[in-house]
Amino acid sequence: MVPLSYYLILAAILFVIGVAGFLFKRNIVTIFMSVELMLNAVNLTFVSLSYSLRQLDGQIFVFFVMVVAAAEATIGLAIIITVFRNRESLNVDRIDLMKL
Amino acid sequence: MVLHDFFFYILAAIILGGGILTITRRNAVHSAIFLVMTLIGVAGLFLHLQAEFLAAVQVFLYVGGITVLFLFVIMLVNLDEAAKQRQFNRQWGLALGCVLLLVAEVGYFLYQGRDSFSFAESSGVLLQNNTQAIAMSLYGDYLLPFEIASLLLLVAIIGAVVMAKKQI
Amino acid sequence: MQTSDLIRILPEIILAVAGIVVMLLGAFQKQNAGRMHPAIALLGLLGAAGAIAYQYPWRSLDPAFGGMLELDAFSAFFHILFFLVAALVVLSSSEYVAQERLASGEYHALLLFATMGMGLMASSNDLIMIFIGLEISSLASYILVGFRRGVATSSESSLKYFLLGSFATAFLLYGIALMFGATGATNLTEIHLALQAEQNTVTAMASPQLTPLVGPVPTALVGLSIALLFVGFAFKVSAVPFQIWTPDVYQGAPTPVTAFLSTGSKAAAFAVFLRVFMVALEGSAQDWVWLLWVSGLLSMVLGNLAALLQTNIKRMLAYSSIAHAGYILVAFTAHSEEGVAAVMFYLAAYALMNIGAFAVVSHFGNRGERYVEMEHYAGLGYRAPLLAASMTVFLLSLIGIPLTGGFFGKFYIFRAALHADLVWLTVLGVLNSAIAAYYYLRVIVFMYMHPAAEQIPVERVRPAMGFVLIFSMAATFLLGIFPQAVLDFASQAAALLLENLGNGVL
Amino acid sequence: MWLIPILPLLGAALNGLWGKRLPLRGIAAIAVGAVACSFLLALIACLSLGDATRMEVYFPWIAGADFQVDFNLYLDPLSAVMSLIVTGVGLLIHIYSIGYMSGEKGVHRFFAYMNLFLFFMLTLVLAGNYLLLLVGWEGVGLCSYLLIGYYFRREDAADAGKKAFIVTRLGDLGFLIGLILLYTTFGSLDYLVIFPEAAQFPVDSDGSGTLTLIGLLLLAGAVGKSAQIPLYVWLPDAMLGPTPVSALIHAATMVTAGVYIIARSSPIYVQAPEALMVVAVIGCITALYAATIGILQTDIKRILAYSTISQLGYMVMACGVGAFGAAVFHLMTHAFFKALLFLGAGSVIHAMGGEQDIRKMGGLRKKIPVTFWTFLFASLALIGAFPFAGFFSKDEILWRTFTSSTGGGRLLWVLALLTAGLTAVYIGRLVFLTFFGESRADPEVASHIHESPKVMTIPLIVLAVLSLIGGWIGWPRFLGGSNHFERWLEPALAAPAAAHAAGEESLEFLLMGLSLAVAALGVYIAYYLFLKRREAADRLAQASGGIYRLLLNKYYVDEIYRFLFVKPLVMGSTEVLWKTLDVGAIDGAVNLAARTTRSLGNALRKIQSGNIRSYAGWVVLGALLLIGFMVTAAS
Repeated sequence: MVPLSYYLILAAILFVIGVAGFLFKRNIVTIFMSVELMLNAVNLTFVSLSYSLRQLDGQIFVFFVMVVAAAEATIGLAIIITVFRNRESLNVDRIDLMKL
Repeated sequence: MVLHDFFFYILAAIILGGGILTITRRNAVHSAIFLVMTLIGVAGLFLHLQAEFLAAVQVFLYVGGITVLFLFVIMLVNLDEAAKQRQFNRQWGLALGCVLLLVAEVGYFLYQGRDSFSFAESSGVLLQNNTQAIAMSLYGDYLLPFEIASLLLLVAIIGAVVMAKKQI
Repeated sequence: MQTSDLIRILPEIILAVAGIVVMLLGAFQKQNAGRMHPAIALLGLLGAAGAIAYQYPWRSLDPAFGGMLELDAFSAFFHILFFLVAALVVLSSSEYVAQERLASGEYHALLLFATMGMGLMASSNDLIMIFIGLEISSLASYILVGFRRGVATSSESSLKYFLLGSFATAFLLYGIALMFGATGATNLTEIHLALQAEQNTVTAMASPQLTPLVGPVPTALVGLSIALLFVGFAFKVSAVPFQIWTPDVYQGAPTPVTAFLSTGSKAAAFAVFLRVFMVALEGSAQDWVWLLWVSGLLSMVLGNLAALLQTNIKRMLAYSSIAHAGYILVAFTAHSEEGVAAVMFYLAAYALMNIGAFAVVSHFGNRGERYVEMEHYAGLGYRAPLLAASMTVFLLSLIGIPLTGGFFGKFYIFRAALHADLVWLTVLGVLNSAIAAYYYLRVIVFMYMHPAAEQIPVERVRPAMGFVLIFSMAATFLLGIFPQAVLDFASQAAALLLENLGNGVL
Repeated sequence: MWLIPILPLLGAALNGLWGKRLPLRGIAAIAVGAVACSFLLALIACLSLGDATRMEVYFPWIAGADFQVDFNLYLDPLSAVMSLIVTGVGLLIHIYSIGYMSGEKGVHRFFAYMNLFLFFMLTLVLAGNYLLLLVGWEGVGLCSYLLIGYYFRREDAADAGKKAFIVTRLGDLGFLIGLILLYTTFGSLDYLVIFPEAAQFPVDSDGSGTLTLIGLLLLAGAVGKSAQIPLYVWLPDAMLGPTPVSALIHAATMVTAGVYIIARSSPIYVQAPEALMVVAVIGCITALYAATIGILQTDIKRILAYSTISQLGYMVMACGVGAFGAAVFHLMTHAFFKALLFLGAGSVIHAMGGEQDIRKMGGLRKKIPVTFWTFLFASLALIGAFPFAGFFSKDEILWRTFTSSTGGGRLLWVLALLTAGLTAVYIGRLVFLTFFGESRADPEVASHIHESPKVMTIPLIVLAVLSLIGGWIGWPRFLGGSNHFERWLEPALAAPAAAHAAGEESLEFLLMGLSLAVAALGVYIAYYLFLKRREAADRLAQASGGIYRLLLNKYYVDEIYRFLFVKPLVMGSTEVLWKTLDVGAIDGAVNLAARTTRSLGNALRKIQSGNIRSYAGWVVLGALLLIGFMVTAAS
């Protein structure tokens, strides 16, 4: 049997991949995908902990995380479209009208 | 048991491979495809952990819903320009350092806490009939968040309409 | 579920219904809809406030929905604060909405939903509800920030807020997941008990057929989880080092929305922050107190120093709001009953004066927010004496001059900090509030001591806006002269919040 | 009693809101009327006070279980004297302002601020607890800021206002922390609770206890408000405000708030001798230091400003040696003559059409006689000439310093005596250069010199009379008086136990003579250098015979003088004190602080690059730090 810590470490690595994607990517859409990776890592953590603790609460939480992820995706993509309309670019490095 | 472990490693490889490819591909469409790969891998692990309901939702909602949404947007906006550019920004070294440090720290904590976790021999009573149990729970203890979640979706709908519609 | 459960969330129900009505109104009635929206929103807020008041006294209410919600005096305090903030924002934005041709129905609906989410945050006693409430208010705020769709800065700040917000949410969620792993619970009270007993709830409740699976709470996981939760909440209250989004978002957002974010959202985030850390994680206070200490100090210093250099008023107020988050964290660091009360009082005082200040900025900004630079305020004291006078009052209160609410806010904060033996933090805090005086005064100097450089139109103040200004001014003075009632309320709420802990009562 | 502070507030509100539509006469009537009424009320209250003290509680302000503060006013001899000074001098200055400010724009604003200032000042003075005092304390600072910056079209005036506000706020920080400490120590901020309790405390002889700390923190506030070293820098700059403001706020009332707070807290200070020692030393050094700077200034108002700092130093020093009564006495006489000096200076400036440089004045004695005579009275009072008011108070301070049991009392006395001499020099120089000799003004200006209108001269005359007789109520015992004043004050002030050895009367007489002699010497030096020498120089131009010898003689004396007096003075005053300390060290420190802030802020702005990814990077970095901290905490 694979120990729980393997699952947790797998999730942690996935989370860090998500963070890395957020930091490295230039395209807003892929940046947002990185956030989805992070959320998936969280979900994986929840489910494996839920399994190990024999508690359903974790799975319920994952359900809500998914709902929120869907809602976030909707809104996020709408915002991205608006930005694109205003700026004609999805390069995140160009989105810096306000600074200092 | 060996088979069980074998599944885990296969799925882990899929998840990590998909994740890494998601963030390294230049083309956003490719990224989305690899994201799907990761998501399906995660769904597989859910199954593995006796969370059948979540596995199904993961496929429907994430793969079927969110990723398709991503693809829509990618098609909708012109990404040709973005594809040609360098994908990594200049401070990648610094960022990489941050990321590695994060790995180290999280890993350290998990290592510290490792003794507390071990899978006992599986199939506890609670996890039988997963979908039914979750349904009972959702409409029992978690009724309030479940209902409120509908408002969350409503907010998302209004928001998306406000932001994306051409004219209000 | 019982009727009493429904009554507990009656305020939220009323708000949700009002929100839906506001939104649907446009579908049935094309004319005059714009005028009806604020009225219905206000009615909804009033009704919700009434629903809170109806349940007085809040002391004896049981938890609702199986411990999911806790409508105690603490959450009642914040509910009332949110409703007040939302009502003032609705009133002060009526001009703005018309001027910028915003979609009035959706605007008000989202405001109401955001308020509802904040109300849920204040009263939820479970990480799931906290998460959902937080997300409702956040999602609504993301949209509200980008509500001026045609304006590049607005959509840009919306994008920044959204991306960084969901980034921080992921951290928060990871923290919640690990906390769940460590304690086996998401309910705050259960987490508290688990941490206190150093045993996770699964073990504690293990039924005979289940052999106890997991032993003591792994402290290392708790530590990591606390750090991650801290990231999530500190981001929402814009405390250093997670303040970085604040100036850009506050600057780009429509001014009334900025007012809403800097007061309502911040207060809601603090409410959750307090409840999670003071209720669930009280036991490991010796660890996180230092996080608060450092974060509070840095917030004050960074916020004030950066604000010194700003020329855009909205941006300056954004930096100042970081600094104010720092002051609040000082009281939080005391992690005592007095400290919690001080945080609550300060949030109330800050909300009133800041909304007032933003109302002036919003009114004076004119169409398209053209006049938001410091130099535009030159000579305002002579062209619009009342507007300038009210701005002066708000700024003086932000400085913390006696006879204004800001003074007592700071006074209570530093008192709480001193009682908790945080001498250095207090001294540094007081020093910071001295620095802060400088940039607020600069605005006053511009208003009264500079000749007007160019003719900038100052529109007549409409009744709704006038009411907001007068109300905030009166409330600011009231809190500065008779702070007792509000402070008593806050102290009772804080005592109630913490007293259950001592007894270990669920 | 509550009407005393409220009336000026009403006046301020009326003028502030509707003053724009009123004619000058109406504005003045409101402002002056309000102050006059409150003066009368204060007078009645004080007369009916007798030997008692009165605490009037109006309503609870903050009523917590463990913390209660009321809105209460406290009238005892100390606050009575203060409120009489504030309203009385305030009234005269208000009347004077009618003349001085006529023709300016926005007079209603000016009077509204002035009335508002009086409201806060009276709140400060009459407050029955430290919190209400703080309200007044902050309020007067704010009004002073508004009034200094009154001429907002002058960039430097606005800057000076800001400087004043910021610098005094530095001291206020200490004050605020002191208050919180007071509260945590005594559990209350009420005078009537704190003072009896403080008396129960053991005397803090080694300076390590809470009371010493409280004393030092309150002193920090006083140093800021009363412009003592090192926070005095704002006061000279504050002279850019209208002259009546300088007279009211920066000479007579607000700057004395620091002295007041020390005197008010005397029960705390007497239990903390170490804190008192610090008070005395700061006061003494300030007195001497400001006097040396005053000698070489050329702006008439700046001279007076340094003089004010110096005299405040005197008062603080008096407090420091435990002679609180003497300090308050000097505070009162100083309020009379310094207000008069400022108003006189204002009259001179008015006459000269705005000229403030004394090198361009001269010979004004004949042209503005009323101003001259009143100014002379005030100067004599400042020097401490018998029987002017300043004589009694200054002599009392010197005497108490001399006999003080505090270590180094003699040294303080020597320095104070030296200060007295320097005071005579600089004020003598001011008088001689301004009123005597030939006119050095531009002919065009000179032709317009005229006496000020009655509304301005009458307050001058009243103040001149007060400068003469104001000290007589403190007529010392050895001159046949009974020093009513200090005896009256006694119940309000604590005295250090057995602080003063009973001095012999003959010794006191001797010291008095000495101080008079020093003053006379100072005046003579001033006369010699700034009046006579100039005349000699003029004669040189006229007559050519025998000049050489005269010149040589002059030169010779000059050289000696230069060697003995001027050179050290010039060196000391200009090079070391003025340039190095004032401009170099203090302004430098301020500039350094500003620069550091600026560069720090710039660094912050670099962080705020506007780039989302770098923002996310900061978030991650923050998370790393947090987690890292928790790692170290866990292991």
